[in-house]
Amino acid sequence: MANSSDIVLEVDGLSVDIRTAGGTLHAVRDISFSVKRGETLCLVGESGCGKSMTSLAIMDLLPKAATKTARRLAFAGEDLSRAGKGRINALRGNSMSMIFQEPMTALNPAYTIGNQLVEAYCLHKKASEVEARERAVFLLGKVGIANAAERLGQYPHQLSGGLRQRVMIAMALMCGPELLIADEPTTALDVTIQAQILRLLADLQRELGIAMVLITHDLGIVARIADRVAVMYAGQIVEEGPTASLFNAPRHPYTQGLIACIPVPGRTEPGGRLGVIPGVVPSLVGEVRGCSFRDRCTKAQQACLDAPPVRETADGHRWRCILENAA
Amino acid sequence: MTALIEAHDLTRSFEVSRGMFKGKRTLHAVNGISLDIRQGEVLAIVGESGCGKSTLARMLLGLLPPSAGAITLEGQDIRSLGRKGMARRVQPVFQDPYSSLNPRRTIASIVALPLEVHGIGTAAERRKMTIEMLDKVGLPQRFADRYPRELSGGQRQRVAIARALVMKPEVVVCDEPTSALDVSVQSQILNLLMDLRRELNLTYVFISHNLAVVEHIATRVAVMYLGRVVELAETAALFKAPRHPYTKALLASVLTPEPGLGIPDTGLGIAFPDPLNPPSGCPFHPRCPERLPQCASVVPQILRDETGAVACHLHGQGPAPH
Amino acid sequence: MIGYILKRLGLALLVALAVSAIAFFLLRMSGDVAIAIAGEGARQEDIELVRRTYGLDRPLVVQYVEWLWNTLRGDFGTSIYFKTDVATLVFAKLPTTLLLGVLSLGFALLVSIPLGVLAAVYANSWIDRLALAIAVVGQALPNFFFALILVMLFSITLRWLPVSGSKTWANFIMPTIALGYYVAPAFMRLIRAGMIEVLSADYIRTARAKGLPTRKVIFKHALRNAVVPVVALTAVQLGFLLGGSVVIETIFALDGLGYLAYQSITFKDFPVMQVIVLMLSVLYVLLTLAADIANAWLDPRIRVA
Amino acid sequence: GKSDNSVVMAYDQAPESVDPFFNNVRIGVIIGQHVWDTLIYRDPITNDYKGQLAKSWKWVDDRTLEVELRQGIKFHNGEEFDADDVVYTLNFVSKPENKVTTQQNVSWIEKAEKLDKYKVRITTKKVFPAAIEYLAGPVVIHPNEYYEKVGPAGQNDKPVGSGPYKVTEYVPGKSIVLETNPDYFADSPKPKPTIGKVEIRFIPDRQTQMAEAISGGVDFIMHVPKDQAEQLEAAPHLQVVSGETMRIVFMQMNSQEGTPAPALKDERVRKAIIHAIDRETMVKEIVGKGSRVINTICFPSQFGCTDHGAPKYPYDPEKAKALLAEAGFPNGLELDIVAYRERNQTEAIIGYLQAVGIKANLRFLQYAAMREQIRGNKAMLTHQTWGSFSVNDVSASTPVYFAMGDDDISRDPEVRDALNKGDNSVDPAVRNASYKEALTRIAEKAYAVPLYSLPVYYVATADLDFRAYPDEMPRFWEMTWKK
Amino acid sequence: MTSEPLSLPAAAEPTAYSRLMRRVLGQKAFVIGIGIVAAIVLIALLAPVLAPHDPYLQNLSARNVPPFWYAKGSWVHPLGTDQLGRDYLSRVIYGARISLLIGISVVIISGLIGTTLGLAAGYFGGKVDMLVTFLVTTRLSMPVILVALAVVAMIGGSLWIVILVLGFLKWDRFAVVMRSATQQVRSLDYVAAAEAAGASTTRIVLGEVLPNIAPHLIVVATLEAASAILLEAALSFLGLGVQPPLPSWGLMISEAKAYMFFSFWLIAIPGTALALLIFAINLAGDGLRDIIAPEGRS
Ligand SMILES: Nc1ncnc2c1ncn2[C@@H]1O[C@H](COP(=O)(O)OP(=O)(O)OP(=O)(O)O)[C@@H](O)[C@H]1O
Ligand SMILES: Nc1ncnc2c1ncn2[C@@H]1O[C@H](COP(=O)(O)OP(=O)(O)OP(=O)(O)O)[C@@H](O)[C@H]1O
Ligand SMILES: [Mg+2]
Ligand SMILES: [Mg+2]
Repeated sequence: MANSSDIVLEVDGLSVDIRTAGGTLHAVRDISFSVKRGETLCLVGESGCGKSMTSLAIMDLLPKAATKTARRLAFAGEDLSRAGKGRINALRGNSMSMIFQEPMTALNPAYTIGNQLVEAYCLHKKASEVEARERAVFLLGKVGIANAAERLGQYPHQLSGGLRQRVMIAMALMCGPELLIADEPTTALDVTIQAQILRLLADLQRELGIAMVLITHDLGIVARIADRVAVMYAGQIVEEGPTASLFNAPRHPYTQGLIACIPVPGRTEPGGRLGVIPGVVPSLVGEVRGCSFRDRCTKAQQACLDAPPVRETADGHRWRCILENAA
Repeated sequence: MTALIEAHDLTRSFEVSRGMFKGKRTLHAVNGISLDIRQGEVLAIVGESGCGKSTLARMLLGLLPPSAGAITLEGQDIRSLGRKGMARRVQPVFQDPYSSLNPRRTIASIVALPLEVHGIGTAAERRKMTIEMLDKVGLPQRFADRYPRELSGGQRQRVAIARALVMKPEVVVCDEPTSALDVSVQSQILNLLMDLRRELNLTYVFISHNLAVVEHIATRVAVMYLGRVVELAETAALFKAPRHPYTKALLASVLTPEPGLGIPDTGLGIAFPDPLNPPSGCPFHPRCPERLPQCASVVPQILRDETGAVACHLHGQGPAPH
Repeated sequence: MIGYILKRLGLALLVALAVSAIAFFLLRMSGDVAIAIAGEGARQEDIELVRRTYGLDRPLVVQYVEWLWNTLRGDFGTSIYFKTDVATLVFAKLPTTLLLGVLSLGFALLVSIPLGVLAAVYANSWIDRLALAIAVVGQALPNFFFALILVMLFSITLRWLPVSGSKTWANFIMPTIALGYYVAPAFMRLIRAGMIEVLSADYIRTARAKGLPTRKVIFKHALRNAVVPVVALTAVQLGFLLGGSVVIETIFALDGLGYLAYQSITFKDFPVMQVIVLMLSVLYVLLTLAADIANAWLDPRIRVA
Repeated sequence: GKSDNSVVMAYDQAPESVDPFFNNVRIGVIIGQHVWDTLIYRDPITNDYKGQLAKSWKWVDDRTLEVELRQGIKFHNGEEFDADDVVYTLNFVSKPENKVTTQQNVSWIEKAEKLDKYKVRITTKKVFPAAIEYLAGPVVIHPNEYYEKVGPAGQNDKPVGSGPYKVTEYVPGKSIVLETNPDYFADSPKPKPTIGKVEIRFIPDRQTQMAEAISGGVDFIMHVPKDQAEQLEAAPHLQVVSGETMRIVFMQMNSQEGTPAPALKDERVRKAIIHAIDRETMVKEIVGKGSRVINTICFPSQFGCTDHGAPKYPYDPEKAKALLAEAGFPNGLELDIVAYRERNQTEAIIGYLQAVGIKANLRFLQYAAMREQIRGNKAMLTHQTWGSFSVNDVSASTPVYFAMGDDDISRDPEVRDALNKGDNSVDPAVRNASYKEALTRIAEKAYAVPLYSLPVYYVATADLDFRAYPDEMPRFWEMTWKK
Repeated sequence: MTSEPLSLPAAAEPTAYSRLMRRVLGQKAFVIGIGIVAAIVLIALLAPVLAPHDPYLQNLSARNVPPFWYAKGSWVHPLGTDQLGRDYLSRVIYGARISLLIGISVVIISGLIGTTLGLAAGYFGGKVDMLVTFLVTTRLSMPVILVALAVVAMIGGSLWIVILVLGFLKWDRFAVVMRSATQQVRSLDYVAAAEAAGASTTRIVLGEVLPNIAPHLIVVATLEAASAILLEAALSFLGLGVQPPLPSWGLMISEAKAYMFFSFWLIAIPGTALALLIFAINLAGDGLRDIIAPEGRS
């Protein structure tokens, strides 16, 4: 394991419960991971598996109906679950920041982007408006926005989606964060723009040595950008490991199924049948015992009714399954 | 293969108001597209958001009258076919499985709607046909009397497909049928569509922005940019040798799950085009890495040849044949 | 912008025309003005005389066109009952009603904005329920009933406030409350609903993710956006208040447009009725235009680029 | 209040104009009598005529009246009163094109001529013995120079009269302030006022008026309904004064040709209706002190009014039902009733009718609308009141409704002939006999339901000393403070 | 192998009905509101059974008897009598009929007009929409109470005239809400799918659009019913509404206000009844709005 001082974010035993009319929904169930300085961890999984809840729990932005519990939730060694509201506010937007999925709605339509960019900087760095604007112009340039100074006076609706997402990135970088959480930052964008934005993000992250948690459901993005990958299913991390290892030798039946679903030119035959994962995601309301994937798993056994063991290989590739290798 | 549907110089514009104090502007969503859809093929239409794919699809379905140009179905203008006549031969599958099913109707009544409209069979016969159709798309009978909200996205999309196929149409226009679904469900639906095509001898117009899917499913691909078709070719040819710079960029942007390849550099400019203010000349020129001097002023004509068609100054000059 | 405003003014004109025609024919069709003018105890020949002298024996359309023509020239006619120039009469009463309208609106906003914000921020808590209760009770209490209760309480029992008249500012307290309390719930609901929606918007999450303190998130980022629809409602409600002050003005003997309207209705004073209805409709259309402009100012998405 | 020697009066209706010729509401008459003077004054108690602006008058012939004017009287603006004022005023108001509101107050005037500075001759259009009564009532005298200059509109803006009070402030529709005229002539039958200032506020809502009275905001209100007046009596600082008025209440029943309620053509149905209503109880319980039941359609004190020999129809619901059954309505019938004031009394009548099986649907209308219904032969039952303009003669009441005028909906030629005979005679005996004949026939045929006279209730601060008159006219000039 | 115990509860949600019921019952406000409304409806329906006396039977010698809780009151007239000696309890009970009749009839008339206009505007758009928008603006620019007062003053008040006048005046909110709801539904793919299936416009409007905007319709209807009842009360208060001796609550308040300073119960009883009904309808309407709101989102 790397030097523990390199660990920016440490999540241990995080659970998020949401009160709903139908009962308690266990959106995130006892997940643990950590991210080091300069590392990109991708959380991947299908819609509703708890990715966003995880990120919001870290940022303490959960909706009112949701409660989180964690054995440990530490940022740069400081336990966030014990920090007060003021402390969290001091960290948020300052040393840990976040980029949201919808560039169209994540900016306040009533204020200029300049106003929204400098807000956090003035607050956290006690900087003057002028200094903040300078930094904003600098960062807008960095994310590839030409004539940045003029853009500061524009309103979000005057920018295209790609530009807005760049503004969001610049905004997240304003205070020079150590941790950047990006929740599906490109899902709403076109493929060509997506490639540009991801490239930009990856470059900046490397350049600034930020620890990044990138959330996505797109295995293509994961494969190209992540250092490590955590695959979530029904609120749990079912498999986690270095990117290459995970893609080249997936251990969990779910991960395997997922990879087989995607047509890959050259690998899948055009017009041929694609791999499938039968069935649907289980309900997360109420207690889920045993392996949550078992009723969609072709290799399910009686033993799956109990909680599956966590298995681990030497290179830090871990998975939750009764089988050593499902393939 | 014979052309089943032909679109001649289709244009569709909308009057859009851009906020209260500004006047209306004309937006050319589809700008002079000529296409043929051949019996039994899967014609994919790809392009970025807002380039007019859905508008084109709605015109092909007869749901939206073109501002100019005409569509013929086996040589007959679709306007003369009427709503019912079109309905028997061309059917849609929409992108959003949530808004495409009436939440107040049961699954069976949704699927039976076209039969009812056309007055086919008795109620009992319709019920039987509906159940058969549901079975064909992989939905057990017990779903028949449920409501859409009780179904998952993939199941809903199956219902939509069942509704489209219950009248045994020849052409199915699928507007991004899987983009709202998770990958694990997407593959189920894609498999289903391919199976049904073989079984029922269907022709598909398949709209998507997912090039991996398109490559997997299509026989021919039309690439759209800002309301125009910029390139049209057989799938294999297009993916092997794209001719238009935009097609090239599009292909380069595809992120396949292959670790270690990193994020490609598409070389495109970031100036995202405003459809209300389309660039002069070739609409792609502000972003084009291979821009020529005349691109900014001259609209490239479409060049048709045996491999397909392309509209780019890099490929042939002069007016296209016909 | 200019074009838009011109278009809206054109609409106002069309609406005014429609309203004037509706009012004219509606009012004239069901009653004989001549009898109203001739008064109690008048004989048939007196009525006939009145009919002839006032030109009421001509076809309605002719009378309407003439009325319209005169109105366009700025001559609003003479009140049948008060015998004076309608314009003078109406404009003399307008200030009282406007004052009452603006005061009640102010009162309503003063009550509803804090209550609405609180209810939204503490949605589903007891604060929210209390605010809802206040709103629902406010809408359920007929304002005439509420006004009478106020009189009972503050004038008869406590003797704090004068019952009627418009001499001092104290005269306006009860009418303002009675009228304002009735429209406050609509504002409160709108603000609450708007705030709840806005508070769940992505950009609020963005603002919180920046580490902004809650107060700033609510007042800078949320309220600004939630308040946009309130402006439109304000215009509509002011129109409503001007028209709806009939009962309150009657009870509190406030000598405003509402009471004048009530009087002219009871006396079949058609010229006055027509002008009041016309004026209120023009006012309404202009107010909505003003609201749109204010909205545009508040919401940059609508503003001129 | 007593402390500042002023009275605040509240009234529910604003006059359309302060000029007495251009309004037809009671408050207009009240203001008119305070601000202006008439040529002749009728003593409200003795009903004797006295000279006011006139020193004396005499009928030269049937249609010519000569009036000698008092000298040395000044209008509020200093303008001197003389024959020109009288001539100008009478000639102005009698011209139809000047659109005086109540035409019958002035339409009898043919012309007025100046004989000399203090003498005028008035000619009536036809024989019109009631001219004196009108000259003592609605026909006030305007200052000619001022009136000529400003016209009725100016007279409304800044009223100028010669009466005991002058207008010091007037906000139309809201309030009017009257202050004593210090130069009021001493010989006037109206005494020089004690109350220094009278403010009349127009408060449309009766409850608001009551609330003001209770809270001391106003000192004087009138036309208070019986129940409310009795309740207000309980307040220590208030007093209630009531008295009978000449206003009679009755119901017409449309029995003319083409009536929408053919049942009313049947005498038995009409009689049943009269029998159904307990007038005695109504008077006692809801109409109030000062009211009395009437049996013929006129006010008892009016010349020619009598119920001797006329059949009376006591309250007898059983008989009413029997009559209805006899007339072919054993299961009752449904009728509309139009009314325009005293709604609670109409409601009580409806209740009584309901009890004998007549379902009466109320159509409560403005006076004008009601009259339209009646004249258009669309009314069935009408709940009417008539004040005879305080004229103490049957010619001012019964003929209006029974001499085949516009408002006659029984249209019996016999009744008409008898009434006309009375109206056109100067012999009191002939008149009495003719009116009696008419009134008796109306009662026999049960053409109308005679109900009762209306009282008027005043509620005032307990300090004020005043009395109620049948003409519903509070006279501030004679009011004083109690010691 | 798919042995039973291996299956997990699917994420698909419970049946529509049970979910709706849960949401309905979760809405305490709605339950209370609908409960009170139901009670008042029941009282109205059972009026002849429940009322101790004939509501029209007057007794001038027993006027303004106070309710039982006053020293002078008695159980013969539990809520006392009115100014004509009619039993107040019976009149209040029968008054529920009038108020409900007004609320329901007005909503039916105005709902028909407004929904038709709103549907047409939302579905066809373009010129039709412009025309309807113009009509709505014109209608909105005329204050309801003034126009209603004027019209009633001229033709004379009666129950049916009040209902007709209010019905023809209060369609604006229906039109506005139905218009935007229709616009929203019209742009959804299931309408396009029905079109593509060849369904006629009538069929689409009635079969696809109307059922989906019905919840909004119901919410508007409840709120409009409440407002119609209030308006009738205001008209009656000004003496231009329903005519006596009909026991409308508004009319009772109007008649009782003359006695309010000394016999407060006379105004308090119908006032409370009216406020309670409006309160309950609004509560139910609000609750309904909240219940259907999430459905609209999805
Ligand atoms: N406010 C909420 N109330 C109730 N349930 C919620 C709420 N927000 C999220 N959930 C549920 O919590 C679970 C996890 O949601 P989450 O948003 O974390 O999923 P996700 O993996 O981010 O999905 P997506 O890819 O769609 O963003 C889901 O089942 C979702 O339905
Ligand atoms: N009814 C309409 N009124 C006005 N503009 C419209 C309308 N329908 C489509 N447009 C505009 O026409 C252009 C093309 O729209 P279209 O929906 O066909 O694009 P698309 O390629 O299907 O995009 P996406 O991938 O986002 O579905 C867009 O700019 C859109 O805003
Ligand atoms: Mg589309
Ligand atoms: Mg003179």
